[in-house]
This record gives sequence, structure tokens and C-alpha cells, in this order.
Amino acid sequence: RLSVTTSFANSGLAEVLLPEIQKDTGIAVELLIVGTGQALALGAAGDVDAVLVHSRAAEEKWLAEGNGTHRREIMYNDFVIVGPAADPAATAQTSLATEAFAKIADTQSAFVSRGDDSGTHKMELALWASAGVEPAGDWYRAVGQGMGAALNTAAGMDAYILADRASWLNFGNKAGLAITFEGDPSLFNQYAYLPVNPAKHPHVKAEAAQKLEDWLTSPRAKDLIEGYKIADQQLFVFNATDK
Amino acid sequence: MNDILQGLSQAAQLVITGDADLVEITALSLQVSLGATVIASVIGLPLGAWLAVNRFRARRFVIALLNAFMGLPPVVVGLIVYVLFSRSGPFGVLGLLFTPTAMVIAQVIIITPIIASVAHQAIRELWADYHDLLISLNATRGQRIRTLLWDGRRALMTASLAGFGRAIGEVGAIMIVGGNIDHATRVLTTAIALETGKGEFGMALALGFVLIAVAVLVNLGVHFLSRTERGSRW
Amino acid sequence: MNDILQGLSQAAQLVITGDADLVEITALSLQVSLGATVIASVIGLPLGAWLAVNRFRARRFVIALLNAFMGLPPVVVGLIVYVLFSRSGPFGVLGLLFTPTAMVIAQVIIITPIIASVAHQAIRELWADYHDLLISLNATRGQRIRTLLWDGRRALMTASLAGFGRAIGEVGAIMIVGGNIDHATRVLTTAIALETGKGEFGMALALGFVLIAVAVLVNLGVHFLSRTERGSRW
Amino acid sequence: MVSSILPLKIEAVTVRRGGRQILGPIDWVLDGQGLTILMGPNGSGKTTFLRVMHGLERVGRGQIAWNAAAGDVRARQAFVFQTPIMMRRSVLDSIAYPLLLDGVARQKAMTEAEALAAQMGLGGLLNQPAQAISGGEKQKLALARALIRAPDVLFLDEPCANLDGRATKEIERILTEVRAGGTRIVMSTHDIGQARRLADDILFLHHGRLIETGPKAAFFEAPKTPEATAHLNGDLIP
Amino acid sequence: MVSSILPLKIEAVTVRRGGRQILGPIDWVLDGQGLTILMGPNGSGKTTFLRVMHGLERVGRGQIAWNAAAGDVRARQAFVFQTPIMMRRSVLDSIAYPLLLDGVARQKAMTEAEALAAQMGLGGLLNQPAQAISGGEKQKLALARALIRAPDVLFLDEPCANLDGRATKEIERILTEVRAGGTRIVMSTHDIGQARRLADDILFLHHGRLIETGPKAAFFEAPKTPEATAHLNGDLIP
Ligand SMILES: Nc1ncnc2c1ncn2[C@@H]1O[C@H](COP(=O)(O)OP(=O)(O)OP(=O)(O)O)[C@@H](O)[C@H]1O
Ligand SMILES: Nc1ncnc2c1ncn2[C@@H]1O[C@H](COP(=O)(O)OP(=O)(O)OP(=O)(O)O)[C@@H](O)[C@H]1O
Ligand SMILES: [Mg+2]
Ligand SMILES: [Mg+2]
Repeated sequence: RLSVTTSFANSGLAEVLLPEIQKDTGIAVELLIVGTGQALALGAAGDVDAVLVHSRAAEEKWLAEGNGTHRREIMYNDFVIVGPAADPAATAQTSLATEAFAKIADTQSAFVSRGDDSGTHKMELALWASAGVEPAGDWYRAVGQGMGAALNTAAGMDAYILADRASWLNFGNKAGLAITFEGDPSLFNQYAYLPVNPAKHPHVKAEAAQKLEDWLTSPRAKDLIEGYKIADQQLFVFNATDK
Repeated sequence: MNDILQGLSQAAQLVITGDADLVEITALSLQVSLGATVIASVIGLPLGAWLAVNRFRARRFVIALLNAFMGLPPVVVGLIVYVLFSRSGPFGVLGLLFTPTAMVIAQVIIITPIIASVAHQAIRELWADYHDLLISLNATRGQRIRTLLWDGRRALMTASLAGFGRAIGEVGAIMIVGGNIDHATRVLTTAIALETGKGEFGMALALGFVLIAVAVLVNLGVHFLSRTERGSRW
Repeated sequence: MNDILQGLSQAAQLVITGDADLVEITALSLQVSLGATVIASVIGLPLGAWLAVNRFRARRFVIALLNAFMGLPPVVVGLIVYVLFSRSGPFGVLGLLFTPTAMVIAQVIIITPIIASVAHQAIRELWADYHDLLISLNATRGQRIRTLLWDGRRALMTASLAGFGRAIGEVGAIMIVGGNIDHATRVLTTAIALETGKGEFGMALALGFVLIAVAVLVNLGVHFLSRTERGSRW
Repeated sequence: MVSSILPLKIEAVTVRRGGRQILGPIDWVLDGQGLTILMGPNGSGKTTFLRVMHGLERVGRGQIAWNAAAGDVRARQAFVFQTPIMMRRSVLDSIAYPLLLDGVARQKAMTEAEALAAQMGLGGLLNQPAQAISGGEKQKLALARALIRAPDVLFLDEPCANLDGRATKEIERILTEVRAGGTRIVMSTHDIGQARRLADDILFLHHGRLIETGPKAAFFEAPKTPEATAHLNGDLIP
Repeated sequence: MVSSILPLKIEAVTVRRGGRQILGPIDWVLDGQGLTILMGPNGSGKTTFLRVMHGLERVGRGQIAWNAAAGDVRARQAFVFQTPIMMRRSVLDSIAYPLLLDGVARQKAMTEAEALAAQMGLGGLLNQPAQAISGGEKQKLALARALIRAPDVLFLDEPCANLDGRATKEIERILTEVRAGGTRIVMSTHDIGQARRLADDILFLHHGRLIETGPKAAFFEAPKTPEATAHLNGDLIP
């Protein structure tokens, strides 16, 4: 049993991996799709066997509290800035994510923030900070929802939003939105796998969690992950290292 | 378990310190839900009475439909309202999406069937009592409905309160059409969903307890107000 | 607008082809919601009757509380059930979290107040009719309640159906305690929420229409079954 | 006075309920003036027949026709039910209610209702809830509510069943007055003395059929059927 | 027979409703055998007084005490209401209902109820819904339901108000029989003839007070109060 962030589930990768995992290892993975914070909380309570999220600081804090055994990086994808196709803030003309953010703030273009302490939200806040902008005002809408719901809101408001590429590509309600900015390495988004600490919760299936970890870091997983494409775009880059 | 205790103490703390954010979202919750309840009652109560008073071919079918609509999934209602009011939808020009007005509209759709259905049941009993008399007195259809609504007002309060209860606790629809935007459309339930997503279970429960307290207070208030004019029989 | 039409056609397609996933989640939806309705009725109907029959000091307060509990926010109920059944909670050893059983438990908590409250209203009217007779015949408290439940069974059906409606459309609580796990705890409403999150409005609406159709069918079924034994007065 | 809603023509009317034919076939014409008393044992169909005339019962076969040229016929009738139907209102509001339906100003309706209530001996109960007054008081209220619109045709179903001797006398006086004013009255009763005092003519129902009709004198002095004879003597009907 | 639940002692009982004192203060003892008739004009408090004795009314001041040593007193009384209360059941089920409450086997209860229904002239209506039968039939049903448990004390509130002459005669015969069997009966009526035929003694209520009590003969031949005299003559009470 694995709790994962919504952005991972929305990417559609899970639907590719799960049947293969079942085939190769015999483990029937049950996915709980929740926010990053909730995913970690479920792990801390011992209600799942492992967690797959992307929010480094929170993960390390979680480990420090003795909730898990270790952190294993699996893969990364990247964030993109999605906005009105007309790009009123001209973010496409910038080369750095921070500049793009600064332009959005300058032009007071509507911006939807996840506002839910998720990995994406933390990334967004970090970007505002390095852009030297204190995001506030009518144009800045903190919605407090999951990735998909936030995208729906942005679509409804014709607003900019920071999204992970996978969620965006899989998103069905694109309305008038398009990617306006992408490619800055500072937008990389690292996913990590964290097994729950069996010393704290003796009932967790540590063995299965270990097996799953082995599989996720295997060449077989690499092929599948890197081969997963939507609209001819590769979404994830496998970067697991040997222990 | 701890979370629950923590939630209770956090709730007490928020209330005692009169937390500004809490006051804001609670006020919006009440405003949206009471607004929706009033509008839905204005539609649903006469509709329930109308269904009790009229015999027509499809009556049983309409009533079954109404009962089924009590179960309208909020998410679906939210989606439909979203589609209708989104920029590309037919009412997009009104620019109501992500405003409290849109939330009220969604809630009205959700709770009108509940109010109408519970009202219909109450009025049906009263109509069984009054039937012969009102027919004999040659009351028009409108007069019958008005008489039943007035004489059954105590039971109809339960109908409206059922609607209010559903509205104040609802989250699926208003999340979609309101967007849970901070300082604009965030209400208690969407705030709870947010805290839950963050894994802040204590805070989520605290807000939940505040919500329950608000609902209890509204119910008690209405009951005690109506008590002053209660009939002598009960 | 388009989305709605697309949803309708997609729904028709899913139903006609008898999509295996659809059948599975629809069956689970029915199983969980009907199960919860039966359990909640067994608790709520006698509770409603009991409240109608007994006069005690805190009666009005309890009734107001019950009405307020109709508005229990599903997310909060979900959280509380989660906290209780989580591994680190008091009932953690049962290992019920993320199973249909946990979903039934959460739904029972949500709909019992609705069933009890609507039942109470219906029974109160009947009790006003029967009061003198049952007191005079020296019926025990239990006999009174049983008589009222039996003779009021038609109105009580509305109460149970109201509960069922709420259960089948509910998403907040079962999402938290069930987890929306594919092939295990995914039901119609959580699937709709998932599709909405993906921005797949067509699919979400399609599932929504299926859900509404299921609710309508259950209501019609119950109505027509009960019609065969309807009283002669209505 | 506008044209009368009479005659009421009843042709071959039958009523079925619960798998039995409970009334009819009945042929009868209600016309002219006066007070007709409906008699018959319990369950013979008196209530059903009165309700059929007033248009409250679905009939199986047959025809019921008022003089429809006279306009809205229902508004010019009134009915006093065997079991008084009490609204969840005060005594005064209950009596005024029919006037309010007619659009009479509230103030005026209340004044009229108060006067009528006083005449009926309900003066002291105006603000009591109608559902809480005594059985006899309810019957008086129902009668007042029926009279307040001064109907052309008045149906009464055992209106004095729960009344004391004094009230019965008073009601009989009022009915005689109303009849003198031109109101056509049809009334059922089990009180043979009352029938003798009030009736112009008698209808006798048995097993849902009108087996004897005619002027009072003939009926009481020489009933034509053995059923009527037995009924008047309080014997088992053969 | 086990010890009687009598006497019933009523001491200085008063009842207030709607801001008025509608009964009392009343002192009276119900004891011995026989049939007591309660008379009095509409609204004088007959129904209220019967309900007080049966324990259905909240009393303001005063004391009501059965011979509590006799066990469960309520189970050994029965009450026939002025307006019959009909359950949403068939006629047969309604009559059998009190037996079922007592835990009598369903089969046996039904057989007994059927026999009693036949005796009451309800034999043809066993499967009709109780709420759909005629006014007189409802009164008979209510009486059958009260008699089926063979109560020690029987209260009846105008039980013959809607009955025809024949049925009234039959009910009077049954009541006489039941009284002979030892049942203590208290009954209200507006029918002076019936009171003369049935009563052993009379209670006369006026404005909620028991202003005259005594054996039948004395009451009818020489009423002590002008109120009773007027009531018997159907005159306005002074
Ligand atoms: N809805 C019904 N369903 C079944 N039977 C009915 C219904 N209404 C009336 N009846 C039966 O029809 C017969 C005639 O009823 P009705 O009320 O007209 O009698 P009635 O002459 O007024 O008697 P009473 O003097 O007792 O008032 C009765 O036997 C009654 O049981
Ligand atoms: N709940 C109540 N609230 C107000 N007044 C009441 C209530 N119950 C009874 N009364 C009044 O008390 C008086 C006595 O009522 P009760 O029913 O005992 O009279 P009764 O002698 O049985 O009359 P009747 O012959 O008309 O049946 C009546 O005037 C009635 O209006
Ligand atoms: Mg009748
Ligand atoms: Mg009385």
C-alpha cells in the first residue's frame, strides 16, 4: 500500500507501472492518491507501507521524526508555467523561471497558487522568493486544492499557474491555456520513495516495500518510466542511483 | 485520538482568540449556506406542497425523481455549474465563476430537492387532514398551497433545516465552482479539505468542530424562536 | 455545454458496452451505500420514533442537535473515522482502514442523523394521532415504537431513501477512509472526483449521469414495490 | 339573487370502494326549497351520498349535474362533515377562513366571524386552538364555518351528534331560519325526533340504495318498506 | 378474580388549559358496581373528567389514586374516545391489537377479534381499512377494541353519538351485560333517554364542576339544581 501525491497519479504513469509491478513481483500495489502533506501523514500514522512524494524539505523532516527508514530518489520531471495562450505577461520571452514570475507579478496577471503546502506549492513559493516578489493582491489567487482542481480553476479564470508537466499533459480541460514557459533546470521536480519505518509500525509490510523499491530502481522500471510519453513528450527522467 | 483532542483544543483556541481568518470564512460559510437555504426554500417548499396537492399521471415518477435528486452528487452538480458558467459556457459572460454567487447557485441545486422532498412528506399528511375541507370550501390551487404551507410551518422548518445542514457541510460542489480562493471564496468546508490535504489533521478537525458548533447553534436558534409560537398540542 | 453532451453520450456508451470497470465501481457504490442505509435505518428509524414518543427535559436540545448533525461535514466525519481506525488509532488493529467496511462506517455516521431526523418528523405526526390510544391501551414504550414504525412505514421509506440519496452521492468521507483505491475501494463518486481532477469533464459527467440513473432506479424501484401495498387513503 | 345552482340531477350513480358497491344505483333530483332528511342505518351510505352530491366522491358510473349555467357551483354550497375537520388555527380564524378565501378584507371577515361565533355559543373560545376544543364545540364551529358564506345549498352530516339538548335546539332553530331564507338543506341524522321536527321530506337509504323517498308525514306515519318500519322502531332490519 | 383496582379516589382535582380552569375542583370516589352516567352541556368538562380518571390528562392540583395494590391499573381499564382513533390497519387487526399487546398468540387473537366483530355487526368489514369505514362503524370498532380485553373499569365518551337506533339498542344491551359481569362503567352521553335506560347513578357537570350527583331516580324526577332542570328540558341554563 503506497500513498502518492496527486500529481503522480494525474500523470497517468501509475496506470502503466502498476500492472507491470504486479506481473514482475506479484505485489498488488494499492494507491492512495492524496496531497503531499496527507501522504506523509498517512505514512507517519502507519496506514501505508511507503510514500512516493516530491518535497524534499518535508521528506527530510519526516525522516528525522523517525517515520521512515530512508529516502530513495527515483526520478524527476519538471514544472512548467501554464498560462493564457496569448501570454499577456510575455513569460515566453524570459529565460529564467524567476524572471517569468517577476513579469507575472509586474503585469499583475492573474496567477493561481496551489496554496496547499504541496511540493508544487513549495516550489512555487521558493520561486517567488528568489524572484524577490511578495505575492499578494487581487491577481494572486491561493486556491488550496489539488493539482487538477487548481488547473481547473486556472482554466476557469484564464490565469497563470505553476504545474508539473505530467499533470498538465494529462489534463483534459485545457480551455484557453498553454505552456508559456519551460526548460529552466530550477524547475526540476525530484520524486523520492520513502518506506515507512517498521520499527515504529511493526505491521507494515516492509518486505514488500523493499521489493517494490528494488523494482522501482531496476532497469526494467527505467525503461518503462522513460518510455512513458504523452503527445510524444517524455515526462519523467529516471535518476535512481544504486544504494 | 490525539488528533481529535488536539483539534478540540485548537478549535477552542481559535474561537477564544477570535481568529480573523476563522471569522471571515465562517461568515462566508453562513452567508452562502443561509442564502442558498432561503432561495431553495422559496422554490422547494411550494414545490413540495404542489406535489402533495396535485394528482397527475407522472406524480409518483416525479416524486421518485425528486427523492433520487436528494442524492445528486455534489461533484457532478459542481461540474455542471462550472461548465455552464465557465468562460466558454453559455453564462460565461456573467463572470460568476469563483464567486460566492456561483457557490450559492450550486448549493441551491443540491438542496432544493431535499427541501422539496421533506416538505412534500410533511405536507402530504396535512393535506390528508385538510383535503375534504379545502375542496369543499372551493379553495383555489394557490390558496390550498398557501394554507398548507402556513398551517404546516413547523414541520416545514425541519425541511429547511435539513437543507441548511446539507449546505453548510457541503464541499464537493463549492470547491469546484468557488475554487477555495483565500479571502474570496474560502469557506469552512473547503478550508477543512485544504488542511486535510496538507495532512494538518488537527487543524482540519478544529475547523470541523467549529462548523458543527455553528450548525448546532443555527438549529437551536431556529428551534427556540419557533418554540415561542408552538401549537398547544405538541 | 459541449462537455455535458459529451458526458451523456459517453455515459450511454459505457452502459451499452457494459464496461467492466464501470460495473465494478457501480456495484461497490451500491453495496456500500445500501449497506450503510440498512444499518443507519436500523439505528435511525427507532431513534426517530423514540424521540417522538418520549418527553424528557433535553428533548428539544437533542432534536436540534440531530438536525444539526444532518449537516455533519463529510470530510470531518471521514477524518474522525480515519483517526479512529488508523493504525495509530484505538481501532487500528482491526485493519479496517481503506476497506469498504470503513466506508460503510463513515456513511452510517453521516446518514443516521438524516434518517433519524426525517423519521422523527413523520412519526411525530403519527404519534399525535395515536397518542391517546396507545397510552390508553397501556402499550409499553417498545410496543409504541414498534407500532409507530410499522404503521408509519410508508413515510419512513422516505427517510431511508433520503439517507440512501445522501450516501450514494457522498464523496468527502469515503475518499478519506476508503482511499479511492482502484479495484478495491473505488466507487462512483470517488471516480468522478478523480476524473474531475484530471480535467476529464466528459468522463466525470458520464459517471455522474450513471450515478444519477442508479439513484433514480433505486428510488423508482422502492416506490413501485411499496405501491403494491399502499394504503387506500392515498 | 342570481340564478339558482339547482336543480342537481343524479342519474344512475354508483360508488364502489374496497371491492364493494357501497352506493347506488341512485336516481334523484334535488330541487325546490326546504329541508330534506337522509335516514338509514349505519353504513347504509348516507355520508357517501352527501359527499357524492357535493362532488367529493369519485363515482363509478352515472351522472351528477348541477345547473352549471349558474356559474361556480361549488362556491355556493357548504358541507358540515360528520367528523369535524379542524384546522391548526384558532376558533376565530377557522370561522373566518372561508371569507378570507373569498377575498373579504381581514378586518371585516373577523368581525363577521366573531358575530357568528357568539350566536353559536362559541364566544368565549375565540382564541383557543380549534383542535383543542370539546367535541360539541367542534361541531358548532364546523356549522358556523359552513354558514358564514350564506350558501345556497347546505349539506349536513349528523351535525348534532355530539351536541347537548340545548345546543341541538338552537341549531335546529338556526337551520329553520336558514331554510326560511331560501337555502336548500340536505341533512343526515339518526335522531328520529329531530327528523320529525325538521324535515320537509325524507330519503331512506338501505344498503346504498334509496328505497324510500317522500314527504315527512307519509314516511313517519306509514312507511312503505319493512326496512324503514324496522329502522324507525330500532329493530333489526329484516 | 384478583383484587379490584377500585376504589379510585379523586381529591380536589383541577385542570387548566388555554389559560382557563376547565375542570374542578372535583372530589369524588369511583367504587362499587354499576354504571354511572356523566351528563352536562357541551364544554362542561365531561371528556376532560373521563380522561382525568383514565390518567390521560395532566392535572393542575389535586390527587388521583387507584387501588394501586391491585397491580398494573392501566391494563385493567379501557377507554372509548369521543372521536374514535383509527389506526392505519384493517378492522380485524384493529380489534385484535390490544390482545397482541398482551402477548396473546396471533391466531387466537384473530379468532377472538373476529367473534367480537361479528357480534358488533362489523362482520362484513373485517378486511376494510379502519380509517375508511363509516362514522357509526368506527364507533362500533372502538367499542369492540375496548371490550376485547374484558376490562374491570370501562370509560365511554358518548359512544352512541353516531349510531343508528338499532345499533344503539344493541350497544346498550352489551353494556348491560358487561355491567352484570362485574365491570364498572362510567359513560358520558347527551341522550337523556339513554341515560334513563342505563344509569345506576348520575354525575352532572357544569362549568367543570360536579354540581349534582346521585341515583338516577332522584336526578330525573327531582333535580336539585336549576342548571340540571334546565339541561333536562333542553333550555338555556340560567
Ligand atoms: N373508502 C372506503 N373504502 C371501503 N369502504 C368504504 C369506504 N368508504 C365507505 N365505505 C363503506 O361504505 C359503507 C357506507 O359508508 P357511509 O359512510 O356512507 O355510511 P353512513 O350511512 O354514513 O353510515 P354512518 O351512519 O355510520 O355514518 C360503509 O359500510 C363503509 O364501511
Ligand atoms: N387543550 C385544551 N386547550 C384549551 N381548552 C380546552 C382544551 N381541552 C379542553 N378545553 C376546553 O375545556 C372545556 C371542556 O372540554 P370537554 O371536552 O371536557 O367538554 P365536554 O363536556 O366533553 O363537551 P362535549 O359535550 O362538547 O364533548 C371546553 O370548553 C373546551 O373548549
Ligand atoms: Mg356517515
Ligand atoms: Mg366531550
